[in-house]
Amino acid sequence: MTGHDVNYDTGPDMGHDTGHHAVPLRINLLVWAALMALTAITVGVTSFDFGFLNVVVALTVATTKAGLVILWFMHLRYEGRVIRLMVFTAFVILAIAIGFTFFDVAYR
Amino acid sequence: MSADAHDHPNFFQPQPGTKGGIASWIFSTDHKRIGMLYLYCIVAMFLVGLTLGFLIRLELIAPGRTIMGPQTYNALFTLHGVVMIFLVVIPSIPAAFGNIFLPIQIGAEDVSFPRLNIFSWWLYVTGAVLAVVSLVTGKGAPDTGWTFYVPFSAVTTTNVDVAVVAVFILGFSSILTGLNFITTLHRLRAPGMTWTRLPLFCWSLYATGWIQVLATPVLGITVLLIFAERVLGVGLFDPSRGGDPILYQHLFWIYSHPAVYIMILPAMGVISEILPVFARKPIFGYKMIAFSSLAIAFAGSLVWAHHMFVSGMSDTAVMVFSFLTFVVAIPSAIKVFNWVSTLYKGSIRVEPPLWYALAFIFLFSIGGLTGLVLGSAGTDVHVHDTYFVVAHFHYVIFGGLGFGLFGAMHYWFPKVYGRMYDKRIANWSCLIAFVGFNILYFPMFIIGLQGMPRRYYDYLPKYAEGHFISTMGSWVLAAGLLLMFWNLWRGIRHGKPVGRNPWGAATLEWMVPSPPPHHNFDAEPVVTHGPYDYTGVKPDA
Amino acid sequence: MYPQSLTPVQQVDLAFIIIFGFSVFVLLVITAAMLWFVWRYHESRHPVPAQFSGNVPAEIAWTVIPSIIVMGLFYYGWEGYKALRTVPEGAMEIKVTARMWSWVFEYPGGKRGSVLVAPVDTPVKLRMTSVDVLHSLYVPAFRIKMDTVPGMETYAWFKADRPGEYDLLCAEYCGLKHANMITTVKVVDKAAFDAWLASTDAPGGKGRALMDTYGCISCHSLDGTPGVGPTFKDLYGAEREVALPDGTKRKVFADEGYLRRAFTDPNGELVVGYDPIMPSTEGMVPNEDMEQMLAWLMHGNEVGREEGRRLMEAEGCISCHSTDGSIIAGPSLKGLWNAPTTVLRDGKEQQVTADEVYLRAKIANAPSLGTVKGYDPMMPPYEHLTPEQLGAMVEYIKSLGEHAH
Amino acid sequence: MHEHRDYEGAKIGMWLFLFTEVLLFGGLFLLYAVYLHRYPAEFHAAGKDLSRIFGTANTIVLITSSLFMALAISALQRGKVLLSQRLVLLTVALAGVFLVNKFFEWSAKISHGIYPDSPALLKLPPGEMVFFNLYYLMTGLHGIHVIIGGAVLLYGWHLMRAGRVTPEHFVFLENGGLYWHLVDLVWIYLFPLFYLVV
Ligand code: HEA
Ligand code: HEA
Ligand code: HEC
Ligand code: CUA
Ligand SMILES: [Cu+2]
Repeated sequence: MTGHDVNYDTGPDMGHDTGHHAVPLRINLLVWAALMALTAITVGVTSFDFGFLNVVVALTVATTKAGLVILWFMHLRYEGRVIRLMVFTAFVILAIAIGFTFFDVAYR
Repeated sequence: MSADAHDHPNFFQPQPGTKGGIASWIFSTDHKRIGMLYLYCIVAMFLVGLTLGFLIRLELIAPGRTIMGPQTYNALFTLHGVVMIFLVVIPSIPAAFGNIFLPIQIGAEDVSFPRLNIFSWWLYVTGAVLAVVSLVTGKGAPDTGWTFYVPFSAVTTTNVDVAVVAVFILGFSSILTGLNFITTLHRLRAPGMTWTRLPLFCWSLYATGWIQVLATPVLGITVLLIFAERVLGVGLFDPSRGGDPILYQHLFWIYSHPAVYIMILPAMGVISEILPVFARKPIFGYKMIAFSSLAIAFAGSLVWAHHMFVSGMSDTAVMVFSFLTFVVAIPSAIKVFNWVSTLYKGSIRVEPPLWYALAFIFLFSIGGLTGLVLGSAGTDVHVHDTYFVVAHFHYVIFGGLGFGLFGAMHYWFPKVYGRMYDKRIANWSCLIAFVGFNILYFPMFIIGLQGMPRRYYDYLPKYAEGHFISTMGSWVLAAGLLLMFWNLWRGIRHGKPVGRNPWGAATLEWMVPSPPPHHNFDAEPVVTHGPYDYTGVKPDA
Repeated sequence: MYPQSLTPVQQVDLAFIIIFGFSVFVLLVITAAMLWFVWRYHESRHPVPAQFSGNVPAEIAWTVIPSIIVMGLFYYGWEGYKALRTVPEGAMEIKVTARMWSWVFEYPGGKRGSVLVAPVDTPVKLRMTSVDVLHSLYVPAFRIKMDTVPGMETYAWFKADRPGEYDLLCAEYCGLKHANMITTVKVVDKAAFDAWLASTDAPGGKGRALMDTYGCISCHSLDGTPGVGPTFKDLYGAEREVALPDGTKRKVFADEGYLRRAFTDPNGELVVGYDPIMPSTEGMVPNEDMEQMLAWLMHGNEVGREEGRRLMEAEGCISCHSTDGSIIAGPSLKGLWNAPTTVLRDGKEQQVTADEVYLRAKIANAPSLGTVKGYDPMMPPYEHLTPEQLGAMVEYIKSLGEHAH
Repeated sequence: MHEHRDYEGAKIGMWLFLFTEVLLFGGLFLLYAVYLHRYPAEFHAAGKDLSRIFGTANTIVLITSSLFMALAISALQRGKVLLSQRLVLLTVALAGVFLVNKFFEWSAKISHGIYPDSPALLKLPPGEMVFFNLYYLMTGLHGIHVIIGGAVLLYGWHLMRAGRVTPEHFVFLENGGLYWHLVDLVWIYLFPLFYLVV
């Protein structure tokens, strides 16, 4: 981001909420079905004991679900570069905050 | 008032067809009025904070008890820290000058969310009032230091609950300002105002905005946790309940280290505006300065644990965070070098804002370079929590942000008021304050190296000399600052009227009348050149 | 670079010198350049500004060169830190407990004190913790500083290279008397240290210590509990039934003569109910030691009082409780004895009297008794104190005067 | 002063605000991560005490409410205002179901004497104490967000009825929806972390 007209892809659109095309019903329902299926998987899988892997599996499933919600329900898939970059930055910072704390707690 | 100010009512006057009065200010959604509200509140809180600092110095003039007991002293430095950090320096330049000038500098009519803007001022006032309430209610003024470290803050019976709620609200206010600026800079730049034509002040506010948005919530949850710890008995930091007090420090500094860049970046932006104007020459390395603001903002979020080298955290963490701390120093170094080079082969006109800018560079360099001593693990062990740290942060905050703020006041004064202060007195007050500042804080480095811990109301006799000199310095500094504030005050009432562009600057705010009219521009401006292109620009007064 | 040949102090000082050297140099260059430019390119001397807006090689240079330099600075700082954290093999270990607002040092063998005594030229490892809030142990002379964290053990180490006294300060803000949480590191030569460590100045001063040394305590309790032999508690002047060697029984008072005879000819008058197993002190205990022990048995209370005072200073009671009626953090000890006291416990007020039982319980575990009305619940428990030590403290409190009704 | 509507700007502002929410919860997730690392066995044991039925039910409720929200916006964009209004009401109703569920779950725990600072809690091993304290804090903070989200959507519904949110100007509803999805997002993590990490 050294500064070249980063937001030009959004264009000036004052006056109307000329967003993007409405997400088709089919896609919304598909996403919902996938979320339900993932919920079923993550609940079902707890009856097996993989030790620490359980946490990994649970978080992977959760992150997949989160991805679905962000990309489709929250329309991030349809947003311009600026917003996508911003979302990315925010999650990077969160990851740094949690990750770097482990330089301490994991080595204490 | 200047000649062309008569065409429009300026923003001090009531809008045509409306009544004036106090309500037209405190419910205004005009960014300039909101900025002025912030400016006056911040200056008032600054005076309060300074007075508290002054009292701290009086107590420390000699060992033993001089003018107050330990409990009062502990409350005093806590309050001094809280007022200065949360009520003065964090809002200071962005909320005051950023609000007034960011929209004009990009050719916009206002910020993106004017109502959120006034709401954030109201939050600020609420926070300030609560902070004052915490002093006089409950079982005494908070005595934890501005860092609110647990377990002490969880067990002390002083009025910490109210104080942390105040901090939470102030944090919210700061978030709204940052959010507003980021959106404004993305959406409301005038035609032709590309990112590479953005004044560096705006760039620094953009970087600051990101820190405000991404770091402040962590402070929010941290103080909420203190509140939960005290009120609900949730023992998340209480070792007897399985908690870990060191985690509090992580959370606190995850915000508060980036916060020091919330403080300094806008001041750096001001310096980047002032220097080219008075050197009559484009700023040296525009892109590097803009980029280094973003780099500081990002890298600043990687180093928080350098405040915790002796907290009991792991040695691995000490190594990583010490290393990264040194990395963060690089973008600051780049800025300093670029500023100095901006003066090279200029045609320098020496005016009060330039003096403040030069003082800034000198004092900030001292503060920053001593930051290296603190960032280096082995040496920090010795000087951590001593007056060396106190000296470091007064040099960067007061020498940096403070002098940057004074620079901004002197630079934009004629724009805001349409008048000019007495420049000779301004120069003298800068000099006196500068000298006093160094007498006040330099001895602190020395007693810090000798082992004088901070937050001590009483000290061993061997540190007496340093403390005494330091207290003397605070008097000189006080004289300088009182002179400065008096001079500005007098300038507002009786200063000589000036035109649009007394310094001959090239950014957009100097194209509009002084003081600016309500809607800033008659017609949306079209930008055709960079912010530091002085060809053909002449000072008009 | 020279990890083995430098002490941590030298290593840290080296880092200081290097960083300061660099800083002063950079600062001078920047300041000089700035002032020179302002003078040289003042509009009166240089009316037409040059119009360049950057110089890529220069900018790369002042990005890359400082980056390399700061890596060097990091390296020296880190070496210094490593030296501070690497404890040599076989270091002597001293346990440190920090509490508002005093330090307790516990040496190998269990001796405790509020001043840190250390042998010269010997690596000493401090194993530290805190019982209440954060504190930080700071000895500027040794360049060491480490927080003490409740519920966690931290460490620091040092090796003093010459005898002397050094300041030891609390560097982490810990409330009201943070500024007074200062004590001394006494560095003495090795022989003196060993002698000091061996000398038991257990409660009661010399006489009491001798009781330990000669093993009396293994049979006689001090607090009234029965043992192999009768307890020493309240012995002086008590009435005794004794059996003489011929089998006749007699009542005697434990006066000085009786006690002397009990030392030298223990089985001459045998306290009824006990076996004749106590060895005579004749030939085993030098005369002056016996006098000391006698004195302690007879005037133990006064000795205990002195001991109580010493202990209360060492344990830090005096940093919260005054002995002159003034109020610091807790109630003054003056006139406390037998005073009626209002205690808030589980939200209810209770009236108690500051008698022996209350005081002992209060000192050993203050929170369990609720808090005295008008004060904060900040007094830490002192569960490590022995009954004798508690007794000595109570004696001292008694000596500060009874509550005036 | 003409009223300027900047659709894109409003959305950027909303996303920025969502980031602050993410980082607010982020602080608690940080604590959770560290304590899970420190007390895996205790978290395992304590997690068993939470009702997986309640948790799963609430997950389904929230995910479905998110679907309704997404449908509501699509409907509005297509001009079906009435349908959109109904979908929003459905979303709010599910928020209510979630809260009722949560209420029963909490009261069950509280009636067992497990709540912050309770005598029963203080008898548990330290790791379990931490688990339950985090449980109350995180689900509590999330619950507050559910309430706020529900209120915002209800207001959005009101604006639609009043004709101030229309198929042309729907950014308020869209932003309210974004907020609601965030509430869902947080729960998507809370659910496995508290109910399934066993
Ligand atoms: C405006 C606020 C501000 C700023 C900008 C900084 C900037 C820096 N700070 Fe400071 N700091 C504080 C405010 C600030 N700090 C406060 C308030 C505290 C105390 C908090 C408390 O405990 O109460 C503190 C404490 C503090 C500590 C913890 C000390 C301790 O408690 O033990 C450390 C440790 O690393 C540190 C380091 C640094 C560094 C490396 C920088 C760097 O960013 C500095 C970079 C600048 C330069 C390096 C100078 C300019 C460059 C040159 C002149 C060129 C040459 C230089 C090179 C080639 C490197 N600071
Ligand atoms: C912007 C930030 C800022 C500023 C400007 C200052 C300004 C001053 N500070 Fe600072 N200080 C902090 C931020 C700041 N401070 C912080 C964050 C801490 C840490 C707190 C903590 O440990 O928690 C601290 C701690 C701190 C300490 C350490 C206390 C301790 O550890 O025990 C000391 C000691 O000397 C001190 C002194 C001063 C002095 C003398 C001034 C001087 O600049 C003041 C000079 C005085 C004047 C210029 C007065 C002029 C005016 C009047 C005399 C009256 C006029 C009044 C009216 C008209 C209403 N401060
Ligand atoms: C951190 C401060 C602190 C320290 C150290 C401390 N005390 Fe206290 N003490 C208090 C406070 C505060 C109270 C009153 C509140 C309470 O009852 O807990 C108190 C109460 C007492 C009382 C009861 C007084 C009364 O009025 O009933 C006695 C006796 C006492 N302390 C003795 C001691 C002794 C002996 C020591 C050292 C071994 C000691 N204290 C160490 C703070 C302290
Ligand atoms: Cu103990 Cu400060
Ligand atoms: Cu920092």
